[in-house]
Amino acid sequence: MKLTCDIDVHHLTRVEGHGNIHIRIRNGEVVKAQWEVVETPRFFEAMLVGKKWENAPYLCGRICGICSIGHTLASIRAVENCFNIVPSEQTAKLRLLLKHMETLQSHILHLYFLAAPDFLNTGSVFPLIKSHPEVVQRAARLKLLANDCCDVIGGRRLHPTRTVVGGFTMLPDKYQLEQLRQRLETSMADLEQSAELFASFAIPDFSRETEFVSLKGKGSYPFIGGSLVSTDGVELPENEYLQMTNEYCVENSTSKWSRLSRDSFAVGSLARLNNNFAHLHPSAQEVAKGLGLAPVNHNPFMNNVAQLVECVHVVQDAIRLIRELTAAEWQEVRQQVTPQAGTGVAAVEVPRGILYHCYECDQDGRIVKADCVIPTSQNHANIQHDIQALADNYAKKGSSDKEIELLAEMLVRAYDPCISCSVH
Amino acid sequence: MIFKVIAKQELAKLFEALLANRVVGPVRKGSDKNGTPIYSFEVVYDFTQLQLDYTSTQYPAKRFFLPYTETLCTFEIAGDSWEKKVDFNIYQPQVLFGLHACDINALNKLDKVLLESAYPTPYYASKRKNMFIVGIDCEPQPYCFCRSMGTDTALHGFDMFLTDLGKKYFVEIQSAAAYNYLKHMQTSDPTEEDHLRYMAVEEARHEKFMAQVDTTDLTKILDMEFQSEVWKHWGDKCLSCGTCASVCPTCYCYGVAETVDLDLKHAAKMKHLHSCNLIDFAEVAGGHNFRPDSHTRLKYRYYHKHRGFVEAFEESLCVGCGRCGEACLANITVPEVIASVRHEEI
Amino acid sequence: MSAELSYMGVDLTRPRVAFFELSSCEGCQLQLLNKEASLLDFFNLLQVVQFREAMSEKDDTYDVAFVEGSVTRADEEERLKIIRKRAKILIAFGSCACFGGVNQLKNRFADQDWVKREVYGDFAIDTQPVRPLADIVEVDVNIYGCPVKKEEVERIVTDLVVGKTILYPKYPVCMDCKANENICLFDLGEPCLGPVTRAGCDAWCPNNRMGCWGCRGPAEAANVEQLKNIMAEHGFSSETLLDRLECFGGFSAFVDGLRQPQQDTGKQGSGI
Amino acid sequence: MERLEFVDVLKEERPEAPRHDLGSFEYTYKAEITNVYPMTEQEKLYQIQIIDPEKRRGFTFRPGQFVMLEVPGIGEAPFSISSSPIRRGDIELCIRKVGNLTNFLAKVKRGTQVGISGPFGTCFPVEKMYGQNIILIAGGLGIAPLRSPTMTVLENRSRFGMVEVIYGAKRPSELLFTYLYDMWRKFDINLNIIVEEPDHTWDGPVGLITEILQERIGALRDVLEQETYAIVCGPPVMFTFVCNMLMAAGLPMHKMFVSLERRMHCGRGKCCRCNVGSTYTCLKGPVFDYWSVMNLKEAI
Ligand SMILES: Cc1cc2nc3c(=O)[nH]c(=O)nc-3n(C[C@H](O)[C@H](O)[C@H](O)COP(=O)(O)OP(=O)(O)OC[C@H]3O[C@@H](n4cnc5c(N)ncnc54)[C@H](O)[C@@H]3O)c2cc1C
Ligand code: SF4
Ligand code: SF4
Ligand code: SF4
Repeated sequence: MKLTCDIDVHHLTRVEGHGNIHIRIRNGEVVKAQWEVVETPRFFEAMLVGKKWENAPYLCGRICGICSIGHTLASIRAVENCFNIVPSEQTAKLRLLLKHMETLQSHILHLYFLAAPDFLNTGSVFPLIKSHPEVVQRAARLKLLANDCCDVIGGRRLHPTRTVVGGFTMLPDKYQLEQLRQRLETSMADLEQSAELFASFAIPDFSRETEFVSLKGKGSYPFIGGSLVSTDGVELPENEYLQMTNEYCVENSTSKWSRLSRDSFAVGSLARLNNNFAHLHPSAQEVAKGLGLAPVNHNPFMNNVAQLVECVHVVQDAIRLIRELTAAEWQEVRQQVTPQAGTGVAAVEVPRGILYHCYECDQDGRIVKADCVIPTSQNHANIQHDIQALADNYAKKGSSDKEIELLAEMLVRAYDPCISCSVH
Repeated sequence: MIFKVIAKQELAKLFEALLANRVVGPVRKGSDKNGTPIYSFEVVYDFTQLQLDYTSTQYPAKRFFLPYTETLCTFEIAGDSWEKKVDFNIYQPQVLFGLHACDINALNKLDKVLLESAYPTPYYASKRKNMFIVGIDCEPQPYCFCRSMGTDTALHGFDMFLTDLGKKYFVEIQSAAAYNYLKHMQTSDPTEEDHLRYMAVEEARHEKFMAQVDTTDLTKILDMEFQSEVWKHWGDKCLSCGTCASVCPTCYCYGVAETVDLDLKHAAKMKHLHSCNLIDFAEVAGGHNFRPDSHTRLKYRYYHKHRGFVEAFEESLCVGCGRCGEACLANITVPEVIASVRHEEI
Repeated sequence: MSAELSYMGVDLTRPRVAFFELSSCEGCQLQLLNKEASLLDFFNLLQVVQFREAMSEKDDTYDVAFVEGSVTRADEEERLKIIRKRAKILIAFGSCACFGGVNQLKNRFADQDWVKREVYGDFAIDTQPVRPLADIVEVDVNIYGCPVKKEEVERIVTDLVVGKTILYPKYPVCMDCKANENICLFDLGEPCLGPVTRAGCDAWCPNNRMGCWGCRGPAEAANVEQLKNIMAEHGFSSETLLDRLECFGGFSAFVDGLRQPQQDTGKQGSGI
Repeated sequence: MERLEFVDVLKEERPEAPRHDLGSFEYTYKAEITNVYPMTEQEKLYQIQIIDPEKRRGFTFRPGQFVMLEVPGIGEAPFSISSSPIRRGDIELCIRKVGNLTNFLAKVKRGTQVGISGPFGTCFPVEKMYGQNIILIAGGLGIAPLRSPTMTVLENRSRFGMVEVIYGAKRPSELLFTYLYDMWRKFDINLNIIVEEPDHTWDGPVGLITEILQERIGALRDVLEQETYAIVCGPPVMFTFVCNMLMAAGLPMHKMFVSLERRMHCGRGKCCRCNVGSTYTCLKGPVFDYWSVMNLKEAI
């Protein structure tokens, strides 16, 4: 039993963006456990007002450097939904492939560069270059592969250049796609070794009953569009996202927070997996089982494992997509766009969870109102409640300040928060 | 000079025979917003890819003999000493299949500076001397003024030149290597009728030239009009973007940049084709710029091509292909600029 | 990591480097971890002492500070001033730092309160008009781009370590674009800022058939006046031109004239 | 299918063989910096020796010519040879630090290897001047290209009439080759040195170079029209003033020689960087007679 504890983490490291953690324990009671988001807002939603539709994907990709592809695709989908444009099958496949590769690169970056140092007792990946060179090389290899795929399909790994409303500006070279497929196939060995590495990590034993929100898969593991679902039984169509997110402002956070059936809910890999386990590729399911992950899992630290499972899934699915794309003749690369007045909503599963973009346009396609709801902002409340429970739990166990501090940091990192994105 | 005629379908056989080497030729790269085809010189593997009736390519075949960027040498650094390695980046002969007369003449002009003057450059020589050129006659486009520049026919600088006589090609052979390849095709000696047909085809082609440049006394007129206001007029439009030089088959100016590798153990010297229209082209150490205004730079490009080069080599450094005018977003074209300097109505 | 470096017999010090981010998407920092093949050599040239996004250790003595992002709040201004004091060389890293980046688009609204309300309603939020670093402190080196190009970062870092003059192309993107033998986007019916934007990105966007948006700011002799004519001639509205010119803040000196004739587009009392 | 014959251009027999060997284009001489003497805050004198003894002996140049000096990975730039042609492949360069390459050079130690190519360009036609009076005028760093013809003149002192050296600098601390003045004076020459901003160490003339020139022209007026040559090196403003004064005093334009400086990336008439109008400074220059300079557009 721990009686007092003072933890103040200023600008938590190895996460995207700026957040602080404060924990105060007095007489064994957690009197304060706070997740503070201090990131500066950039006002993207206001910036878009008055801008023509073609600006939206270009600007919105810049909400976040890590998931710029996800934002771009969500933005494109919102505009297309507003103008009643249905992407061709080819476009849809290419977008999904691009999406998968972003998922892969983001998950690998998080797992190896941001999360793994905690489990290997270092402060960063840099010492690992010397102590665990094979680990770093494997991470670099996987990341490079994912990035190369993004370059080939989206033109650029970050802030993509080929993705536009109506399709693409230009198609990838089939020969290059084929080469990537071969590399993807050989990368399975690296992923298996990654699974072994994570199996060797001691995942903290902590769980808290949580509501998980994600897209609902229809025949396949969901990534782009579809209906919204929660483990508490809520199910809504894509365009009623507002009822799913219920954003509100809180003190000590420049990001908005969300709630649904309870005080908080979680989105992200674990949420997707909890809701759609059956749709995972069989080899991904196997990896999940091997790592002791089965739905519905309530341990937030298992989000790391869920990410790894998703890596296997996206690699397998990317191989399928490339096979299909290279077997078919290339079709028209880009559809004609005719603006019309209306509102378009897009829900897209980005690495950190479900992302919504919603634009209202006038008849010239000029944006009148814009709304973006970011996965991390939906997670903030849940992070807050998790920290509270975690502090309580480990205080009762009598853990030291240092231990609690590290666990709290690891907990926040497990969500792989994208803070600047959540504030946008 | 040896002339032959071949049936059209024989050409594929020549192509096949040449394929043992790297073959570069005109292919269709895409189309513009109006659906007009855009052609480009690319490495080709299949005769059907070749578009021998192409109008003109947006870019000359320059990258195959004067690459936009080229490594001049690399260094291996060891302490305060080093080893230099030079590689001319050519290991096999290249075939340029389907060059128009202007582009062949462009090579001839480049030869004068890069091959025949003091300090011939081996980077160019290695490519130029390993080139087999099959020329082909062209269909004059509205922007072509090669006839004014005297470059509408190629007198030398190729191995073989084809003229379309309808069902046959009239073939001019200028090298032993080309003669050697004749055995792969069925050829015959031209008849008197073929000669007449050839002359008729050429005459019909000459009729089609529309754009013109009056080069009479041009070197002197350029000198006289050095301070002319028209330069400012064009200078105001000029974007100083270097596009004209980039698409020009005869522009060869360059800049050199040396780089050190991240490992600090290797270094390289790179050459990048530049353009005299670029803002810092005439900047010297210490920051002084001899041509700070866009009009002085634009003027310099014309002086170099139409005056300085003529003084040095008795001919202009422009083959009248019209590419620069077509590519220039500001619509600055050679015929118009020269006409304005001559105080002609345009 | 501490063995010193040398080049051509000249002893060099491995600079102590810190990375910071103000208001940004952190994409430029992410670029640092890209180009995996040369990652080890890159980090061997430097001694990273602070890199919050990638490492937990933190040391406040550094020679070179890479600062990403623009300044949008008083605390960022203070942080920046402290960084300036500590660093011998301050690098504005990416277009947000160099020009304000996309963030500065909110500055275009006359009514900044409307901007706050549009996003946060009545919730009190602290923010200022967006400023590039150079508005607040002296900047020694600019690395342009949204995102920055890793190849260029590598070159600049090597030049810095070796003691070479850091040079940027002064000419526009068209040069890079032509060297890649692209079909000009104007021929394809797309607008492009290539003719006025500083080269050095290897025509990243035009290579992918996306017109340039000017993320690297103006080339040294940018003839924006002529570009206006060209855009009009190709049927693009001045709104399209404005969208691109004002996107990253690099062309702020050129956009004023274009904004006037525009209609009041922002609703709820926002004026442009 | 049939392969074309591959031509190795370096080995190819060329009956039309141009004046220079293709192979020498990018194969610079490896040379060693054998000594570095700091002369002022800005300038150092570098003694550079071509390493291969044979090539060193074969390296001949004439006063006024320049070499391209390369430090791998850093840069390559033209520098006038400051030493006497007698010393062949063992040359001296006086280099001011102004930028990338020159700043790096300021840091290198003796023993460092550099690349040298050349010599390039035209020279001061010293032999043509035999039997005549000679005025050598330098402003600032202009003394670097002027030192070589000066040494040649002194080495052949008996072949010339009157020899007049006029050298101006901004401050006494910026004067170059100060250790040589006494030695030069022993050769029966008139050495005039003037500074604009004197300090306590200075007891010589004060003012602009044109002022001392005006004085000397008075003394020389009689010979200027007939038996005199001038070599003028320095920044363009300076040599324009100086040449115009000499011209006014009767010295014909074709008897004055100046050296022009442009950016050069090749030194071999290929990169076009150094063009004045459309004349290559590296081939037709850097030494021009004043008549030619007047006829070059935008030379100054
Ligand atoms: C025939 C001749 C003889 C010479 N003799 C001598 C001599 O005896 N002694 C001597 O000290 N000097 C001499 N010079 C001058 C010498 O060549 C220059 O000082 C030298 O080139 C400087 O090189 P750097 O790399 O140090 O400077 P740089 O860094 O090349 O130049 C400094 C300045 O030039 C500009 N600049 C440089 N590179 C670029 C670029 N890529 N784009 C745009 N601007 C750029 C910048 O404004 C910079 O501040 C001679 C020049 C010539 C032509
Ligand atoms: S200057 Fe223009 S017309 Fe002349 S050769 Fe060059 S591109 Fe062709
Ligand atoms: S696409 Fe853009 S950058 Fe390329 S040439 Fe055209 S205008 Fe210039
Ligand atoms: S093309 Fe333009 S927008 Fe694209 S990276 Fe280059 S400068 Fe930036």
